[in-house]
Amino acid sequence: MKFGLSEEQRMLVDSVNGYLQGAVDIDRLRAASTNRDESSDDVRRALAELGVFALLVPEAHGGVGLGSLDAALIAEQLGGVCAPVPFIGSAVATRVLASSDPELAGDVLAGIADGSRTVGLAIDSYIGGRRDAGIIAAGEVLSGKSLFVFDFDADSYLVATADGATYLLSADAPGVTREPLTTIDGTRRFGELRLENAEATLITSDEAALDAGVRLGRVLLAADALGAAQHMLNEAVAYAKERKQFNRVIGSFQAVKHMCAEMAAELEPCRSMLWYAGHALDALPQEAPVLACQSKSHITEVASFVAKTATEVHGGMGFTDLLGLHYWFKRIGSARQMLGSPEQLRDEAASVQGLI
Amino acid sequence: MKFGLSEEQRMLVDSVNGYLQGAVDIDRLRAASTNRDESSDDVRRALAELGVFALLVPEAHGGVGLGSLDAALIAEQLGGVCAPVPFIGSAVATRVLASSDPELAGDVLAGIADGSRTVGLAIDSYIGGRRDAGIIAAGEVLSGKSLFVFDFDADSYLVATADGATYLLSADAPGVTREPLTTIDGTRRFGELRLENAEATLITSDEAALDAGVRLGRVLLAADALGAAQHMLNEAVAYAKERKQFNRVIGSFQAVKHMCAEMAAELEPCRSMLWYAGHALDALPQEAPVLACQSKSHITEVASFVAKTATEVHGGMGFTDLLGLHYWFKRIGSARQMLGSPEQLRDEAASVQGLI
Amino acid sequence: MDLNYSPSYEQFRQEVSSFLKASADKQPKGAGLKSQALKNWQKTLIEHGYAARTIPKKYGGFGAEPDILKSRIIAEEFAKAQANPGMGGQGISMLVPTLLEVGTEEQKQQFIAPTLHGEMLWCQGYSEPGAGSDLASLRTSAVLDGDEWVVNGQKIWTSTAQIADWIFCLVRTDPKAPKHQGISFLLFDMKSPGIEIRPLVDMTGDANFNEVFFTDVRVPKGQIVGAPGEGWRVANSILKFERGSLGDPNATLHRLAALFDIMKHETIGGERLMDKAAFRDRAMRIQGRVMALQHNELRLLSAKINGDDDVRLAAMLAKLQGTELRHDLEGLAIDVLGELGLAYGDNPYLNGTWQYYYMYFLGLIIGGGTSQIQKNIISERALGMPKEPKFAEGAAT
Amino acid sequence: MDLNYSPSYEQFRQEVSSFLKASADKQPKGAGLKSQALKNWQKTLIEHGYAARTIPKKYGGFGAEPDILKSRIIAEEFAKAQANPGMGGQGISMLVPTLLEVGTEEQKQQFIAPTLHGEMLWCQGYSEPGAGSDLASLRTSAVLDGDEWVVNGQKIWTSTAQIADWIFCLVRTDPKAPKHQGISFLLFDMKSPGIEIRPLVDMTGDANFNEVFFTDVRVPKGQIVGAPGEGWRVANSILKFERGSLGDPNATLHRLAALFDIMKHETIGGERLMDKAAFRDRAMRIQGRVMALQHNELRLLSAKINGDDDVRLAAMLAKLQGTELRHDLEGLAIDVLGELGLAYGDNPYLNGTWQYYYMYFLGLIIGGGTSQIQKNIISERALGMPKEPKFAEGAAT
Repeated sequence: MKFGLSEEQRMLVDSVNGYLQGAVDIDRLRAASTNRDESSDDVRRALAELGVFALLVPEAHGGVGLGSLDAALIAEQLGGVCAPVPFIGSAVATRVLASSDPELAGDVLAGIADGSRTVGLAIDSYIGGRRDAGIIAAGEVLSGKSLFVFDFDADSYLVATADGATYLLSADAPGVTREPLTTIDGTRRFGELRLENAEATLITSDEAALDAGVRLGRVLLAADALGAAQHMLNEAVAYAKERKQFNRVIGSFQAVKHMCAEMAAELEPCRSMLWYAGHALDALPQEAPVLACQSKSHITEVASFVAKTATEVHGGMGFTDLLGLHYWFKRIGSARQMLGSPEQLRDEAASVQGLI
Repeated sequence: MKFGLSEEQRMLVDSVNGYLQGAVDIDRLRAASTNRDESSDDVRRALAELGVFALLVPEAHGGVGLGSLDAALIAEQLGGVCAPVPFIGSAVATRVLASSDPELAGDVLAGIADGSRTVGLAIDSYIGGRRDAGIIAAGEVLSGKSLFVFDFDADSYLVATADGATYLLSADAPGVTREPLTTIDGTRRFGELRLENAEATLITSDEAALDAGVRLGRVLLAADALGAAQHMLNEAVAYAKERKQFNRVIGSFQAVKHMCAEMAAELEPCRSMLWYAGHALDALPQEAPVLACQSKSHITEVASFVAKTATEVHGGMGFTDLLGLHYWFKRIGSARQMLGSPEQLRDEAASVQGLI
Repeated sequence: MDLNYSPSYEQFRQEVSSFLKASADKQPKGAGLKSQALKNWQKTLIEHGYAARTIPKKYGGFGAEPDILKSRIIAEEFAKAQANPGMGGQGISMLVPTLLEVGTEEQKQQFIAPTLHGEMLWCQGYSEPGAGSDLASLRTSAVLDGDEWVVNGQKIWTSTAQIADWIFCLVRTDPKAPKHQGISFLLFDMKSPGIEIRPLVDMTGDANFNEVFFTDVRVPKGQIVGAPGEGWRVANSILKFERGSLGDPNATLHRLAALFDIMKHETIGGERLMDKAAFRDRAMRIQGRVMALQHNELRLLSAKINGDDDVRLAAMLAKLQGTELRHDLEGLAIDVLGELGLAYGDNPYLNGTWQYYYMYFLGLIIGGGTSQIQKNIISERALGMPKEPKFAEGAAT
Repeated sequence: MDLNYSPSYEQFRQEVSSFLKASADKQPKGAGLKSQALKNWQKTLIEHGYAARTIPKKYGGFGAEPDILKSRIIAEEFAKAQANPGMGGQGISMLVPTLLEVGTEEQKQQFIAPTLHGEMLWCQGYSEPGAGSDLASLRTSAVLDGDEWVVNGQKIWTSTAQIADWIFCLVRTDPKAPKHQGISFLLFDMKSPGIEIRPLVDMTGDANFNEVFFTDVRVPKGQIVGAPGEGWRVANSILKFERGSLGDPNATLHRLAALFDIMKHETIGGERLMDKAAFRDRAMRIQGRVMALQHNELRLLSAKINGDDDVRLAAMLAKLQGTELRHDLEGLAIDVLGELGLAYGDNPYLNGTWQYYYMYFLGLIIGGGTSQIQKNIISERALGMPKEPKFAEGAAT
């Protein structure tokens, strides 16, 4: 019995983290956020070399065939530095594609694995189902509109209609219009997809395949938020040990100490929860649906609390752009809303447990 | 323009409070809670002499015809000492009776006013509508069961059926069986009423009359909880200034100071809210329904927070029976659930505003 | 209890309302603080007594007796008509009342009228990078050299520094005195040589504040309010004018209405957001808190008018509760909107004000006395709890 | 990640399960701590290694090597079968481990076996009315008089004092030493002359604790664990055994199931409580917190077995988070039940456990180190934040 990370998982985390800490700094976040054309292709390439994008892709398609927990550990590291690179969209697509016809999926999976392709997500039920949006399929021809599509700067999209049928759509297919959308979180790309009789490839009509992908996406967003929140907590503790007011470091004031203790006490169990959820996706099919909902809703709630509290510990400095703490604040804010806000997920958690 | 208490209201509060502080001590609460037959008739009589029960009764029926805010101020004082005397049930009955046929109501109102009669509440929609309870009326003959009827040690009951028709039932009418129910709050009386073809008097079939009574009951419960919470806060602050640990009074620790500051900052606006709600019941008919819901839900939520926090400030002493702080904790706990718990009231608040 | 205004006040309300209707075309819309249009409008407002109402005529005001209800009616009618309320800023809201209280006759003559009329825009130089919650530890120095103070140091959180004509500024004039006693309150021209202004971008992406650097800035000796070393007392006579407005429940009420509006009209999966009970419950919880603070505000107003109610605690909690509530309200709007709630900047779907104010009010929770400082104040001044004992320099570093 | 137990452990689980099935009739139900039936059962459990498992045979235990998984399997199977787990109490859970660590050979011989077999019941004498969070300021004194300590003072929060045979007790033996250094750890007979016990009724209405008064209680000199003045160190070697169990997430999980059960079966106005979205949302929120703590506990267990994970923080938070969560869970049950949730004592409608535990867990939030003390510990020991500087005697009174 062992509930924790393996030696290989620790090494994976260390290598990715070691690279990211050096490569993704505040200047990069500032550039990516203020100018959406600013590219972090160098980071993407380096991550590809570290095998990050190949992680989930089956070996038969050029990947390394690791599991959901491994991917979650990577997402946590990416969240920890607010890495402005697409990861979650392709990971979700990998999960859905891997269960479909290899003929259809092979090229895309190989491209994801070697880092040359990125897939964005346009899932009617979770992203883009608001307002007058919605995608209608006639055979393999798609029309309609999808809002707040994420990992938007992609070369193809996983498009799911309301009935759970899932298509792969090339970004440059005729009939596709793309409009970027500015959001609070400049380290992720969102946009609007307008389709007018655009040809796509049906990947699967099995809603269960899509659901498995969405579950993975939720756990990865939870991981991303956990990584970002842990960073904010670390920064708050470090700042409180340094900053002096009233002739004392502020970290010696009980109010500040307790704010930090509350953050730590809330956040640390989230780490175990994430491990369990990641493990459950692959090994505990009965528990996976509720864990995906609960881990994302609980961890993003805690992360939101940490985002606010860590900013407060920083005082006015937390509010400025000088330290850049707000990139993490906003990263947590977007993870919270994507693929279901906490209330929606709790409702779904009750539903998948048969409580309603 | 004046938003605050009048000189007369301050004097009323002072006289009632002056009496209660001397008359209702921990020993009385202990006695009333451990032995339900223990009577506080002396307190009731003294309060009657102070005009407390005559307050809301119209002058035509021997009362003084004051308003809802005046009654709320009294309820606040009663809550402040956890007075084990019935007040709210009769007040609600007064409000409902006063709008009905004087022939029917005159005797009861006069009895309430001089303190010789007490009316308990058995309202299907709010109290006692759980499980298999429910009262059915055939003409003026009632059958069925009502649970957690409050101000139970009464000589008559205001019984309302699910359709809002309201009856006055004598406690000793044939067909009435009464069974006291133990609850967490020994300073109030609850019980089960079982009716088998018991004759009662129809007071009104107008649901609006009942609603006005329920609104008053809610505001009075909010006042009761506010008084109890203010007492707990005062006790916590006093204890924190006295109790020493680590060579300091605990009230000099920032954590304790902030707990007290948070209680005070939450509770003080509740006082204004109560005043406004009390005023609205009589003067602002458009706003009264939402204010009754919101004041009770908000004030009892804040009071619950104060109940927990003030107990924590007292440390182990707060948990024992030695100081008796728990009587206030439990008083707040019962006010919270009566005539609609916070969630139910918020739902109703949305409904009466036409939001759903 | 009497929530009605007497007939004479209702009459006054009519006058204000008529004035606003009649002058609707003359009001500048979105004009800069330095525009002639705004100055003209301000002049009109002062002439009618709708701005600088209680400032004596000899200093350029309207010269009316203080009347809190009339002031409130003016504010209410301007808000209702969405009318331009005239010149604002820290010069009018903070410096003018201070000069009236502790300035010399000469200073009143020199500064108040041009400030009221928008000829002289002010910024405030209080906070420093090392002096935030602990404002009294400020280090910007002013040394007397002949007839001039020579100022060196740095200020932060200075709003409108780029366009301000003058600054009112706390400086340390006696480094040897106990820290609250060595501070003085100087006024000086922002065009003085040696001043550098750097915009301070904040988490909203805007530069709502600046850093201001002073290098050998020379200030005539007489441009000091109060005596040397009295700056702390002078500044505190100002602070009481500042904090009340942070987290104003009436503004919050408008935002609550906007939130309800969204919840009634936006849908998800065809269902109105208001029909989702978990969202509705949160919205009603927020409404309860808004109401309580609104009633608390009414009580404060009444106490000002009638002077018969002890509202020390009620006044002290307004900033703490009001800013936290507003932050929570904006956060709820984001939650109910889901991905749509992420919109910001030029996003066509929503104008992003929810995210903006969600952050801006976090800034206000921190600024103007953090929530931690507010709780210290409430526990010590309203509840009479002991101060934390002082520590020797470097006791916990 | 491997949440499965290896075949040899599954085999062990089988053995425990079979034993429990076979002995179902022999288990005492609700027997008092002093009953012969419980003593007999305890003896059987020790013989099978299901109690006192790792205590050496020479001290009356089973003498097995420590194996955390086997211990957990035993606990799980006993819980599943709702079997009587044998003797408990502070003697077995706290004193025995302490004696094993720091007792003399003679003390081990004298006390451990009778304690394990229920011949010697213990209570704990730590807290005093003036020494709660600040335990080290305790004042109960012990003065050496010839070959005996003479004990005077008062203890509080002493559970099972009425039935205990012996007490392990912290006393001050050197009033001049710094406060942590003048304390000693004594063992003595509760039948000694000069001991008075008063039950301490708490907010639940039960007397879960007692006050114990000592007047010239004479204790043989040798009944001290560790040297005089080492009592604080000895006590702290015990405290680490105590706190882990407060707010156990597995017990909370059972309560959550009971809450769900109520919400699925109780109705209001004909609608199931679970179908009320605002209640359901709160229930799901609680479930998320329960899960996170349950997984945290799994991580702690794994770290004990595998020793490859830094779980200091994860261990420190368990009491703080676990007790707050349980209090909140019980409070939610009361809310969903409405008036029915007020039931207590002999009320026929519900057995009142929700109200009971709502209060009892508030007691646990306070007891065993208040939440404020827990947060101090987490911030200082896990996050490395500075301690509050010490104050001189009487600095803030």
